[in-house]
Amino acid sequence: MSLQKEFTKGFFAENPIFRLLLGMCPTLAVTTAAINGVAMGLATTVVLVGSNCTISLLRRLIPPRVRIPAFIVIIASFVTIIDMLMAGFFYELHKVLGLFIPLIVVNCIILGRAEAYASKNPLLRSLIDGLGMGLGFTISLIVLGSIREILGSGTVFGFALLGEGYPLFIVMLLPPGAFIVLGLLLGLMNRLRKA
Amino acid sequence: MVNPIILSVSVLGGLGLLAGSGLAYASKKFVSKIDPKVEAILEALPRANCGACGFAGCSGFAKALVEEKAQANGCIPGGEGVANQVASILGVEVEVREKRIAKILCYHRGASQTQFDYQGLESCRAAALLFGGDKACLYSCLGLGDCIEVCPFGAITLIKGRIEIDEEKCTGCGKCISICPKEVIALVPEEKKVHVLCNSKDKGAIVRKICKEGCIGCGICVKVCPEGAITLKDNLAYINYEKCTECGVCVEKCPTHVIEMVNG
Amino acid sequence: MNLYVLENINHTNKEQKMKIRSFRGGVHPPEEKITFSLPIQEMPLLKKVVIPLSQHTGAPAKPVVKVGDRVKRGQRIGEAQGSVSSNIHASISGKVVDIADHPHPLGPPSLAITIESDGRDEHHPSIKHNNDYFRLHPNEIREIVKEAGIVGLGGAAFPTHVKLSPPEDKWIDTVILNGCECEPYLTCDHRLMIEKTYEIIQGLKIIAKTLEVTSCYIGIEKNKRDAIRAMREEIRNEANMEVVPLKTKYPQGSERQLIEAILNREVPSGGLPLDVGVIVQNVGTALAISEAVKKGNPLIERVVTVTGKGIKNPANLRVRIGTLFQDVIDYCGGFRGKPGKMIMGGPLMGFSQYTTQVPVIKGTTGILVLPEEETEEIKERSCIRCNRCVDVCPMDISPNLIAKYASKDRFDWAREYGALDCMECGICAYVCPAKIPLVQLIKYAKAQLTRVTGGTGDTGVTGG
Amino acid sequence: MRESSRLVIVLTLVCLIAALALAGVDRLTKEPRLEQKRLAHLKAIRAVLPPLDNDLLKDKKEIEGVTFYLGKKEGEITGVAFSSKGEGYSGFITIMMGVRPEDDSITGIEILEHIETPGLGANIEKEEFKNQFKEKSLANSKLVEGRLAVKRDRGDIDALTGATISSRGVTEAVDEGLKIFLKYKKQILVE
Amino acid sequence: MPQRLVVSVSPHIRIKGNIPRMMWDVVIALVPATIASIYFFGSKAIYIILVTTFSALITEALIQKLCKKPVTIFDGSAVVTGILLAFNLPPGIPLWMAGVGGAIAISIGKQAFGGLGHNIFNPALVARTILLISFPVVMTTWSPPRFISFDALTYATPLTALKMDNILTPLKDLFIGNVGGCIGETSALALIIGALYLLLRKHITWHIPVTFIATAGILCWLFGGAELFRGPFLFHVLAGGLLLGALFMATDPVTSPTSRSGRMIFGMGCGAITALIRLKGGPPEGVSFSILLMNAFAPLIDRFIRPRKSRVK
Amino acid sequence: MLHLFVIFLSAILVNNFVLTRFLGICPFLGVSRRVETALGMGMAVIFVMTLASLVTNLIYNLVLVPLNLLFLHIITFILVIASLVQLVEIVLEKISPALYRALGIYLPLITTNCAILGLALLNVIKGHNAIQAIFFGLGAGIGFALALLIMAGIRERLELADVPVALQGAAITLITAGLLSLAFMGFSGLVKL
Ligand SMILES: Cc1cc2nc3c(=O)[nH]c(=O)nc-3n(C[C@H](O)[C@H](O)[C@H](O)COP(=O)(O)O)c2cc1C
Ligand SMILES: Cc1cc2nc3c(=O)[nH]c(=O)nc-3n(C[C@H](O)[C@H](O)[C@H](O)COP(=O)(O)O)c2cc1C
Ligand SMILES: Cc1cc2nc3c(=O)[nH]c(=O)nc-3n(C[C@H](O)[C@H](O)[C@H](O)COP(=O)(O)O)c2cc1C
Ligand SMILES: Cc1cc2nc3c(=O)[nH]c(=O)nc-3n(C[C@H](O)[C@H](O)[C@H](O)CO)c2cc1C
Ligand code: SF4
Ligand code: SF4
Ligand code: SF4
Ligand code: SF4
Ligand code: FES
Repeated sequence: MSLQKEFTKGFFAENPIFRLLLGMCPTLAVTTAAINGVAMGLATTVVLVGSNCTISLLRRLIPPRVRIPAFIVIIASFVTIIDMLMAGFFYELHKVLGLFIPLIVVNCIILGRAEAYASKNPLLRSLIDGLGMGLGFTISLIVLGSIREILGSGTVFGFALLGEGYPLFIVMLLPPGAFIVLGLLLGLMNRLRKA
Repeated sequence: MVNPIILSVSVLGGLGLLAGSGLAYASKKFVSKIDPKVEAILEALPRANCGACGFAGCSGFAKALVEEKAQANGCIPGGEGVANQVASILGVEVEVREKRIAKILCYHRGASQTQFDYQGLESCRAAALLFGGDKACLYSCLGLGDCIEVCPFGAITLIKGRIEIDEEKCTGCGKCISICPKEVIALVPEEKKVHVLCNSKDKGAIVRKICKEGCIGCGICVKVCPEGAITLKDNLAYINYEKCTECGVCVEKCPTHVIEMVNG
Repeated sequence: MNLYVLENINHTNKEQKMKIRSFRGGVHPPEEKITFSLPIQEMPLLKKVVIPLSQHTGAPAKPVVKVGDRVKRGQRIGEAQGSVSSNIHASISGKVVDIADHPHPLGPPSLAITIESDGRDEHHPSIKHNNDYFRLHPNEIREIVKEAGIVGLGGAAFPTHVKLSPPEDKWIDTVILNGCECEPYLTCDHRLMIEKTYEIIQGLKIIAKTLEVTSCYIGIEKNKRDAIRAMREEIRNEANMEVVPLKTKYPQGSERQLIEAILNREVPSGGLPLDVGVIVQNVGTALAISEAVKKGNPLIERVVTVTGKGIKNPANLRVRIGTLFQDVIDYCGGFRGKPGKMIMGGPLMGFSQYTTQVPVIKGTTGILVLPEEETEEIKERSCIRCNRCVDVCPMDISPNLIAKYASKDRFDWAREYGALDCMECGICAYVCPAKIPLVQLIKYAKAQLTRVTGGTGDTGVTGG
Repeated sequence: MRESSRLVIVLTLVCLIAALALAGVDRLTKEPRLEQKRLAHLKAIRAVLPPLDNDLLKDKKEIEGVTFYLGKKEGEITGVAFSSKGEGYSGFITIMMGVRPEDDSITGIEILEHIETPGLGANIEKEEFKNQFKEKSLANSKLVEGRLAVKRDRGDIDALTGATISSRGVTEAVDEGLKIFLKYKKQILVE
Repeated sequence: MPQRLVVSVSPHIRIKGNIPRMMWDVVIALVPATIASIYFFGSKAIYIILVTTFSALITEALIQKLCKKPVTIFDGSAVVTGILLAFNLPPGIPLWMAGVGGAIAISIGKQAFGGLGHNIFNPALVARTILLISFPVVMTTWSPPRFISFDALTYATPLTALKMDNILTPLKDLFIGNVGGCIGETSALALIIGALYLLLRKHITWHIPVTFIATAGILCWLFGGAELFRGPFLFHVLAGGLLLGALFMATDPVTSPTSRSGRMIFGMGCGAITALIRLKGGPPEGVSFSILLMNAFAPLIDRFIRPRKSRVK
Repeated sequence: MLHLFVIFLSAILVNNFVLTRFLGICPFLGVSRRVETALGMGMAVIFVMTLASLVTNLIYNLVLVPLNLLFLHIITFILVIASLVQLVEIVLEKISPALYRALGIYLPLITTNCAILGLALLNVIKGHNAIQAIFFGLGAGIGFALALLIMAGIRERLELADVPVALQGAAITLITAGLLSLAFMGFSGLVKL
């Protein structure tokens, strides 16, 4: 696979959310607004790239039997770092994303990529893979966040899009809306892929 | 207060030490129990234990794979790479041999007259339970398309009321053959062009009455075939594909035109 | 019809006093017994009969005559093969003209012997009255029943001698005569019970003696008041016999339901009546046994109800086995209007036929012709889970789910929900408002299941 | 044995490195994190108090578990800020409120924490809703059984449509707060 | 061959009833309540019913076209859904919102699952609940029925009046329907007449309505008062959507369990959750939520409570 | 006592982990295909969640807080949970092979799942003590198991439904989860935390 393909595969062909159905919890939980999607996506991307690179570098040193614990420690370290940085410099966002920043540790995308990819591929490829997957994840979060934000609050990235008096579908901001919109989006993707 | 760096290093180091030795102990203790194949597959899997495969974690999936209860591409995070690895571990080596494709041995997929109005399920297997189906010819394709549903490659379609198999798409997996209640589908070598497209083992007189395109077992083809590739059994002509040279004489001579030359 | 209804009303009061027993589930479709008051007529001798070699549950008989042979009425022309099988006899005297595949009412064409009548109807010398029949040893009776080719006349045509020879380890204590005739339209058993009461009870006594049982019941639906009366009259001196009036409800005549209604015993799933110590025989079968044991007559004729709106002159006919449906229908004045469906048996369990060239066989209880307007295809819709099918199913299974699983080729699930317990009585499909062909789907599932256990194909179900 | 010890060593090493890195980052970000927290808190306090010129972190008093922040302008106490709680629709609503000691009236409220339904109860964060409490005091409001109340309960607080319960919660918090303030007023104001 | 005959598997006779007939029977059963709603809420009620019904029908037709399925809008099921949805809407709802409701009911509630017979949740209630949490203000603003001398613009339903303001509405008004509420739920009398018709036609059985109403009523009687056994039993039975829900919506065969005992469990579950929400929960009314919740349990109930012979591993 | 009950009930109904908090969605989607599997997984989750809630809470309050090592909480929690699950697996296999066969196979799935780490973190956020942590863990586990079981029941039925092709699989599962969560909103405001 060419490097470029490696990079873009996460956008559509192997999109972690729409195709692989991974990392659903943050996807559903934080996408009440598009900006949250950006933040969550980027945070995940940083962790993904960091852990992918580290693991790729260390891949020959770590014996198979302790692979998983070692990977988890590495990932958890990156997550803690991100968590602390965000708390220090992006306080508001950190408050909104709350619980879900630490939970990046258990996001299946990260451990999945670490195991399936980074532990078997050289540094550059692993980096690109992490970046591509992370951005694919981010894009999906933004799409979902925008839809929910428009319908639920009438804004995108905080900018009022629909005029005053436009009826807001509050359900979109609530858990049922998250599930239903994601479900319908998945259906749409399936249909597009067929067509 | 102790320096937090030293403290954290020692706490985490201790944890690592503990976990490491625990694992070392466990791996010694339990290593022999695991099926080496399961072990190997487990190595290939992402071990994210995400449950996306529908099994209880990666080891559950690995076990299921070895017991042939799961598909090699079942691991979603692993994607194609893992699927290929798993497949190679499982050793599903595809035998290389001449490609064969499925062919419906019934000229017009039901040229036979029907003898009653069937009401009921649109399924050949269900319809065949009633007097063998509505066709006067007991050997005819019923045209209700169970084979269409079962073909994993979408190779079979209903075109103008006739069942057609797309030779390009057919992989010769044989699923349609095992599902067809009338046993009217057969695997034939892909490159062979001449086929007897009839399945009727009825006597010629009966065939003549009920179907315009049926093999009447007259034996002319047997006589004219220069290679002696055709034999007659149960009032039906069979071509020996090893001997057939596709000269086309039989196609010309068959009085009911039931021998077909593809693209010819 | 009117008369019949009147009679019903007259007796309602007395009825209330009797304990009416029944089973769970079931329905009461319109009875349509238009021939209930018509005495049994004898069909005149015909030129030709076609006698299939497979008329019973089990292996087909082996022909023992050749084309060209002359045969006499009652002569054995097919020999039972294997333990569950039955002899076949010529039903007229004449010449064997053909032994070949012929349309069969229950499936694809199969081997049948065609006899052309010589018009004399001579009986075979083996047919002899036995005045001493009451001294016969049970085993001798079994031999006679077997020799006479008697099979159950209630519809399933199970060889009777097999039923009369229970395994050593089974203890049979009860015989039930089945006079329910719960299917709409059919009246042949009803007429027999009125016209041949004595012989039927004789047959019952023979069965009881053969099996050495002491208690006998005759189960009759309470809509056949005259039959109940006649039977009661006949057995008034018999201490161990009882006529049990039963609720008029389909499928009261099914043996499991009959046993549940009369004895409150439940035949286990997959088990047989003899597992609970019971043998059930149709009244016609009892008559046939009596005929065979007393008079030496093999089973070569039976009573057939020819009925339905598509028949000119409905009738109860005594018909020789092998008579073509065409001849029976012609005798009844032919079709009225354009026929839509011709059914062998009743409307709920009968088999629709595609040709009038099929012969009457031992299991032919009736020939029902429905006019075209009653056979229009009804549009099928989705199941709305109304549960009516489950409520009526006497076997307590879930027809709707079995059907759904069958339609998705998930046959092992169909089995889990009871597919193999289904007796195909048909009332689930009868009541279904969505008009789902439940019975066809269940039959289909059963066929696939038996095929699967035979070792072919997968069930289409994945693990996980 | 070599294999086993390698396991232990590698895992321990990874943990050690991780611990080192984390401790480092912790040290680096500790200040900013605390700062942010403080800032957020201060922002809320500032919002509910009239303009001030003192250091809030110094001028605070803790009485029976409640922290009172004293807002001063030119040495004069112009407002006291403290947090209070009321029961909303899904849980407790924590507010920060400012009271002017002169007339015991409210200088402003901010919602600190709540888990009300977005689009419904969460509208208590809207300015229109919060602003109606300004200048209110137990003395100048219509009290029902001695308490502040929403209009539906015959009081004079405008409830959010469709979120009476959340509005009641905030009202309750404000009422409680005012009473706490009155209770400790003397202690708070003595220097 | 002289005649061409039809061959099919037994049985060869079928009962007369069919699904469209059943659905139209439900529509007939809803007529009394429709009349009551028009009587009490005026022409607005007609408009709402028409809008939801047509929007349901159009959505159904569109989706079936899109999925290349046969269009079956005349089987009456979408009409039932439309009318029942309308019955669950307040009289003051803007018509466009009612239309959106009809579309949601059919698209998300029904066709997404495969159409008639395949849906897990009651489509009308799916729509009503989505509208409720999307537009809570509109959906809980009640205009009074016409025959009440009350000049306030907003008016409480009997249940909100009880929960928020502790006022008990007279039983007579509740029974006739002269109270505020969703347009179809107020008249107990009309609903009961319709339900009797359905019972008579054997489209519903007593199991769900009786267990539902009894459980909810008894629990409210037990715990709904100042002390035990002091709750207003009849009030709780007649108020709010309990009768509409228990008689017409919980009985939807598609979304309720099939066995009799399963249905009784279903009814009791609905009743218990309704009482829980009414007495302790946030929303003033719990019927819709309770039915939706029990809809979710229906497959499990069906799986574990089967007719005797069907056994599942 | 009442407060404990409120914590417990809230975790099951009002703030159901899966349906309102969005925790553990991956196994929720993955293991809800068959009722039996869901049941086994549910039981395992209840057990492990209760245990993990307690243990992480103890470690946090007795080790991390006194040592002022709060920044290590994520890494500690995940390691503790992983080891705990392994330990449970080994112990279970020793003392009750039957139980092990019924529940043990689901244990690996639990290790890396949002729900369990989320539980530990929520304990920290809410400042639960050990007893509260037990009730919270138990409630969360039961809530998870409940959602899983309901979903499995529905999905078994959906296998027989004519779901439009595009929506088949995860899409309809998510929509169903949405409607389920809609129904659970009826419990909102039931208890207050
Ligand atoms: C394989 C098989 C074996 C049977 N064996 C006996 C038997 O030993 N004794 C008996 O009384 N009936 C036996 N039966 C007959 C059944 O009890 C029953 O009468 C027959 O299946 C027809 O019943 P039906 O007309 O209710 O369908 C047997 C049936 C089958 C299919
Ligand atoms: C649904 C159903 C209905 C039946 N109805 C009758 C009936 O009305 N009369 C009858 O004699 N047998 C009926 N049978 C057949 C009986 O179950 C049983 O096989 C028969 O009475 C056995 O007697 P036989 O072997 O003498 O025929 C019915 C079977 C089924 C499955
Ligand atoms: C899902 C749901 C969420 C709700 N959330 C809130 C809320 O956060 N705050 C609130 O006051 N009312 C909320 N409610 C509404 C209450 O149930 C209640 O109807 C309302 O507070 C009554 O106020 P009203 O009289 O102003 O309409 C919610 C209702 C539902 C169904
Ligand atoms: C007795 C009965 C009650 C019904 N109740 C409802 C209902 O509450 N909501 C609804 O959308 N459809 C209802 N229907 C119509 C139909 O079953 C519904 O559209 C299906 O749920 C759609 O698959 C009902 C039908 C019947 C026969
Ligand atoms: S399954 Fe057989 S009979 Fe049916 S359509 Fe295919 S080839 Fe014809
Ligand atoms: S089922 Fe297999 S053999 Fe048959 S047509 Fe399809 S690919 Fe070919
Ligand atoms: S499932 Fe079988 S036994 Fe039950 S009612 Fe239907 S046909 Fe009769
Ligand atoms: S009777 Fe028909 S519609 Fe009703 S549950 Fe049975 S199969 Fe479904
Ligand atoms: S992201 Fe939460 S369980 Fe997978």
